Amino acid sequence: MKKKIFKNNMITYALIIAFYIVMQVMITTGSISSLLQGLLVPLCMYAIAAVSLNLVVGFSGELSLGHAGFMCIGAYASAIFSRVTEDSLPDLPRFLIAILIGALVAGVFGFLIGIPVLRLRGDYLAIVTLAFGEIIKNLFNVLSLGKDNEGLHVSFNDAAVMELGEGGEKIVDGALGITGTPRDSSFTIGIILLLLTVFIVVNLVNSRTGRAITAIRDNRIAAESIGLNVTKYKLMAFTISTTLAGVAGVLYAHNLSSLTVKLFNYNTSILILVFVVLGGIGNVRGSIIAAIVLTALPELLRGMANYRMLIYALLLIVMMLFNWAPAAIHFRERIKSKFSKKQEVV
Amino acid sequence: MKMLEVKNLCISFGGLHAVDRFDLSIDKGQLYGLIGPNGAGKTTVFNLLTGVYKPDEGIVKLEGKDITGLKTTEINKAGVARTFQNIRLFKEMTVLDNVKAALHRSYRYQTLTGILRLPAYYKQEKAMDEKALELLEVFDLAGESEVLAGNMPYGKQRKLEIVRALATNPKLLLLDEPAAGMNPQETGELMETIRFVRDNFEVTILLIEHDMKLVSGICEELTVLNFGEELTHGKTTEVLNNPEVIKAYLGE
Amino acid sequence: GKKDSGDSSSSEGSETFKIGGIGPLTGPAAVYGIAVQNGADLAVKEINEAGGINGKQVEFKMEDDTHDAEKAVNAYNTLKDWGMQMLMGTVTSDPCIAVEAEAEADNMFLITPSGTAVDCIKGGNAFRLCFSDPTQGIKAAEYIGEHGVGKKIGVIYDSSSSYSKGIYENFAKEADNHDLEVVAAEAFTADSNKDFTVQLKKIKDAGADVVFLPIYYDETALILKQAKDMEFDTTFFGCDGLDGLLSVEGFDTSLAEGVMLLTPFAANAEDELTKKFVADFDAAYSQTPIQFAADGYDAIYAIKAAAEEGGITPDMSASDICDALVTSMTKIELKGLTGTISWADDGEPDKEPKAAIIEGGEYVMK
Amino acid sequence: MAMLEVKDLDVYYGVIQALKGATFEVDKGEIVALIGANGAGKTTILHTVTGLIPPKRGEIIFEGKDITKIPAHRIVERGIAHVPEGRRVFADLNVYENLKMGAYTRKDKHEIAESLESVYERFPRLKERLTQRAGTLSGGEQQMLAMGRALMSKPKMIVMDEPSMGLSPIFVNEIFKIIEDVKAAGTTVLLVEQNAKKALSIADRAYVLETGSVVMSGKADQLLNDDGIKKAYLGE
Amino acid sequence: MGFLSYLINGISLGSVYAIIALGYTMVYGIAKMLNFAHGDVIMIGAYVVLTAITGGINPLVAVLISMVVCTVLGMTIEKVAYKPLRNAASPLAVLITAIGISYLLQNIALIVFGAAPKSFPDFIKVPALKLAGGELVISGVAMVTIGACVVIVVALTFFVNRTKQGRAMKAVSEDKGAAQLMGINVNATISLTFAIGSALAAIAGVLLCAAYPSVTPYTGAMPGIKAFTAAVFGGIGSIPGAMIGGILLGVIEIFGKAYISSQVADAIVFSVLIIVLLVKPTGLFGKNIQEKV
Ligand SMILES: Nc1ncnc2c1ncn2[C@@H]1O[C@H](COP(=O)(O)OP(=O)(O)OP(=O)(O)O)[C@@H](O)[C@H]1O
Ligand SMILES: Nc1ncnc2c1ncn2[C@@H]1O[C@H](COP(=O)(O)OP(=O)(O)OP(=O)(O)O)[C@@H](O)[C@H]1O
Ligand SMILES: [Mg+2]
Ligand SMILES: [Mg+2]
Repeated sequence: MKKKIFKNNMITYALIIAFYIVMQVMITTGSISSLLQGLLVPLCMYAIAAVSLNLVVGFSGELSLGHAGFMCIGAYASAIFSRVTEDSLPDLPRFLIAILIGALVAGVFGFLIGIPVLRLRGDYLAIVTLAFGEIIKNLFNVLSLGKDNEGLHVSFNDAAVMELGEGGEKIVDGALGITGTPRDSSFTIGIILLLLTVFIVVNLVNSRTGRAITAIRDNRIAAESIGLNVTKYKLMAFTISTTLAGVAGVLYAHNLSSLTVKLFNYNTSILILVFVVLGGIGNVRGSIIAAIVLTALPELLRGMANYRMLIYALLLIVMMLFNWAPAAIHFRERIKSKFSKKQEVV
Repeated sequence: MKMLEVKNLCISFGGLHAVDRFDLSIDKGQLYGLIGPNGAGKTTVFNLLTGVYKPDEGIVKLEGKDITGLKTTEINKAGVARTFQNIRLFKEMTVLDNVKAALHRSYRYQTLTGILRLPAYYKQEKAMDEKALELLEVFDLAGESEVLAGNMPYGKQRKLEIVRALATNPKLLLLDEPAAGMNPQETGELMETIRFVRDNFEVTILLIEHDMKLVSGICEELTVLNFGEELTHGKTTEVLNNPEVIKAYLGE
Repeated sequence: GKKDSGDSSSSEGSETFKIGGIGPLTGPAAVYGIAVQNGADLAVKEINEAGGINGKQVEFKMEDDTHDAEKAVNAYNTLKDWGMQMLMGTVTSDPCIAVEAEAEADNMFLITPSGTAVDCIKGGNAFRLCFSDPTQGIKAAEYIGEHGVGKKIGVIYDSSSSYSKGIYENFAKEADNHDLEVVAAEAFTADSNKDFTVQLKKIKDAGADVVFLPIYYDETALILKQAKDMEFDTTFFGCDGLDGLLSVEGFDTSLAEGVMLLTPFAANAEDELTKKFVADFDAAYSQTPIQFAADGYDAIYAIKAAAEEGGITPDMSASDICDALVTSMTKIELKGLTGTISWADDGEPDKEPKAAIIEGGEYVMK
Repeated sequence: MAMLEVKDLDVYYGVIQALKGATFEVDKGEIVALIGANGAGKTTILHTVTGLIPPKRGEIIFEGKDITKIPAHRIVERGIAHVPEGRRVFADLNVYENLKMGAYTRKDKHEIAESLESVYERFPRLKERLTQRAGTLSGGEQQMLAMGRALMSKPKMIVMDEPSMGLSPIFVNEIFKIIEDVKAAGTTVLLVEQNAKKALSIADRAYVLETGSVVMSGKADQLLNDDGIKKAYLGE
Repeated sequence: MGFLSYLINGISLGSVYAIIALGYTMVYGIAKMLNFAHGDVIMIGAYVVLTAITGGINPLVAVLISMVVCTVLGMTIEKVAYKPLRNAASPLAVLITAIGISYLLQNIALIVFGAAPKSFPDFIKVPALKLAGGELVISGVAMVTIGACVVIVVALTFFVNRTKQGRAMKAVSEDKGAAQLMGINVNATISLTFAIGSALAAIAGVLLCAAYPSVTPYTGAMPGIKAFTAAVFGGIGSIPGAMIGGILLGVIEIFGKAYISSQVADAIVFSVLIIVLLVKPTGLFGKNIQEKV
């Protein structure tokens, strides 16, 4: 079993690295389409988001519908930092610090919110996380932040009220969000962050802590009876997950020159959940593959014009049925066993 | 000093006095039985002892230390482990991992050590594997260490629960109907194993069981519960011949 | 036919201009993107029938961005792969800001038909067809002040929309200069854009004599209905987002009686250009065009005018085309559906807003 | 002709085969016991008979009619009740509601009331706890409820899966008496038990199951004295 | 007077949420699934009514047609997309499929009805009630909505608690296998639940669009989420809970806007929800069932 897990993880790393190498070769030889090239960073970001959510949904067994809220926090925190220090720090160190800040702030929020919220179960937890994501969205939506010679100014009302003095510049402008964030995200950094995320999640899961987390998921009362601290480990999983969600947010914020809260609504939280479930709950590699497939799919369907999202929806349903319906699973197993039997004969 | 001392334990649900003024006292190393008709409150006593329910009244002392009202987790840390009447395994985990989860507190390393795979991780994990297999071996489950716990037959699941409880290195082990769902032959084997555990793991055992062969075969002393109250207690043979016990519980 | 449009190895020796468009074709903002697409399609068809630009045919392809910045960049890249030489888009502001940054880096010519945020045309490659948020806010305040529409202003705006919030903020700033007092400014968000009774009541209680609505027409329709139900009789004043109000299917136009709006386009204007456009549009899509359709139409004609001024040819690279168009844009004057427009160096259009008042179920130009 | 004839059942869970050509029959008015080790397939047989699992192959004939393809809820209407393994009472409903649920297929209010009374008579504990949520009953109480609930459908035949599990000795005897009562009242019983000795002592006939197939059958008292059986299942 | 009129507006907005929430709760109660497509069935219901009315059909008949269409739609969705996943290894699988259905319905509507908003005619012709000399106005639609909500709650409560079908639903929601052993046709019962839920969705769609007369392919999405929130607020699975939850949500939304800030109204609503759930983890009417160990 151990060996199998190890092998499995190595395959995941190898696939990511192979993907990276293939893409890099295509980029250097110029044989990559603009679309694909533009998709590379978002793919990494969604994969990170999915893997991190899998820690909560798959391994900790809690349904969170507010993952996008934490990405939002990471994105805003890091983007504000980058905008403020744009002129005073060199690019790379600034971005590295931005990643840390995004992760940290999202993690701190995850921790604070997790304390009360993780007492709830199942669908109640889901709705509270969803609510939390919506609150974040609403608050950032009306947040204005500017800097002038006197320092930073914050307002949750109208930017009109915020009178900026000499050398004033708006950094966050309500619904318009943050524009002109330095575009520091790159495919290479994205891949490194994805590898790091996978590394953290799979190593965590296959450790003492991870065992405690999964045990609590499987049977909370039994877990308590063998002395596991339920709150501590749930909170730990949640906090690590939100921290990594923050990292995904940082990648997003530094990939486009427009950052608004619109992306970070419950639809995105749900979309990430779709990646996790479609890829197989608790299956890290599946999460990544599902994130890639479902992010790329609407782009590949562009040729279908008006029917694009319709077909996307249909494909999603069909994939779900194929992956999850017991009847489909039996069917697949039968085919598989027939196939392997034939091989034996040969 | 007594291993376990319970005084005047009470709990009621709504109007029902599920456990009423219950006393119990068990010496170190004893194999003690708790019997009584269905719904008498035996499982509830276990739940009170392990902090699943908080008693309305009463005191629970473990080796003289008051553990009344502590959380389940803390009570386990203090040295009480249990099995459940309706099996509660970590079904999606392997047999080995079920046991390793219970070794959690005995073999420590930091979360970060685990993520970074520092040498301490490998050392402790290896030690855990060895310890877990050793425990599984006692119950003849080592061969199935890689099976998902939920996929095992009923009888083996019961045994695995005992192993898991044992892995927390308890002073007091509470077994709730360990033989339920086992056939007579399996029950016979189980009796041997329970005795072996008591002798070799320096653990005191309190068990609930309806199988009189098992009870009379291994329990040294018994307490009989009836309608939440103690009916009688004493040496096994005496209790089992008590006419009141026969009337209320054994029949014939 | 042999109109092979999927081929990406286009520019060299190519016989057609490739204009890309980006906007929301699905999702809650789809109505705006589809309108722009329809308007632009119509313009392209006319141009091609009339012999094209500089004698070359035009291909136009619109990609969906679902009103999302990231998807908009994907759409932009898809269009680049297709061989786009000029971009008409994006339709909405936030995606436009993201796409503009890409386009600027590529030196791709960009004209947004309806992206109103200031930052939409940050780069030297970018132009705007519609009014910017500040312009609309300022012009609205000016108009209300100068024409004595009212003194005490109540505002209902969408705080989750940069368009709405942008206009409102600039309006509020400018109001002082015209002796107007904003007595109540009430927000709503895209997530709760059904019930406006509270906003209306607060404004009513504040004693406003004009309600300024820097929002779109679908919410306005609800506001008018609810105002009527609570018997709040006042002047409603809106911007270009209100165009389309009268053509909402099934809308009781009597509710809109007396509503004023500052818009460069009104579907029932009497000039020949508008009449023809509305008739053609109706024939093609069996709908009355909203202002977005006019924006899309004009944007294509702006490209045509600039292209002819700059004398570009389809075999030029996108970057060369951009250089040429950027110079020629400031030289042209477009007589479009949305007014007579010329462009400044910064990409902003110079045109006069028209004020209209709804009377008897019709826009009446003032 | 037998009341229930089961012929050549093959049942799979996914790719795992749980029954391999299981064949047996139950005559009207009999108690027939199925015994076998953990995982032999006893529960699977009962599930297949009452329609919860479709067999891959084989036939189930009840009162001369083929019920193999009939869905579970229709089989209840034909007169087979099932006391499932692990009780499966409706935890959120109270005791009374659970019992009423058992009479779901019946119409006559008066007769239902009669059945209720006779269940109360057999299980006085249930009568005391009519408004308690079934989920909070003790294990033994739940077993009584499951049994009472099955009787509420007034079945022609009742199949029971380990009804004595978790019951106190006095109550185990009680349960076996009740089973004999049920038989005496004219209901046929198919009984699965780990407590083979008790089961054989009240059964007319029995089948021994090993890894999904019947390996032995006969009169209950004969099996009770069979050396092989004694060693393997009676713990002697 | 302000307070009262806000309260009435809140209740009437809340009644719409409540009716949607009832559908959610019904389906949740049985299938234990969050039917994220529920809001979109509402949207379809609204379009059907609109099409029928503009086609000259009597509004009442139009509502009936819409209920039939939605019922069939709901049952079909259940059969095709949810039933195959009923025994899936994770309950989340069917949740995700519901999301797929939601996308599907939205995009079908987009293609069939177009993206442009359509206005609803004033077809509920109940005159407004004017109190306190016209200071306090209760619109006809609001009265109809509140009335409908009360009637539906009473009828559903009766149905679930007093009828055989209702009891069958409870049994199925707890243990499908055991329910079958009682002679309950599980498939039919689940189908019936979806039928009822979808018929309620049609009514909700009509009332939603009567109160807020505009429909687009995305009309159902946000009310769907709000109603889901309301259902949880009241204790998901509970019928009176859904009603109270819906109404409270409406009132809080309106009061939040009126007395705190219209800019952060959404945040206020959701904060109240979180606080309530922290105090009462299973919602206002949810049963806090302790697991028996
Ligand atoms: N959470 C609860 N709420 C209400 N009543 C309860 C609860 N837990 C237990 N009871 C009641 O308390 C009594 C004792 O239950 P308990 O489970 O302790 O019995 P037991 O002695 O273990 O019986 P058995 O041998 O049948 O398992 C029973 O009547 C049961 O119905
Ligand atoms: N849902 C399931 N999925 C896969 N395998 C199963 C399932 N249920 C039972 N099995 C397997 O089928 C076989 C027969 O199981 P069954 O439950 O019928 O045995 P049993 O004789 O009732 O045993 P017990 O005495 O433990 O109740 C066993 O090997 C079991 O592991
Ligand atoms: Mg018990
Ligand atoms: Mg069994």
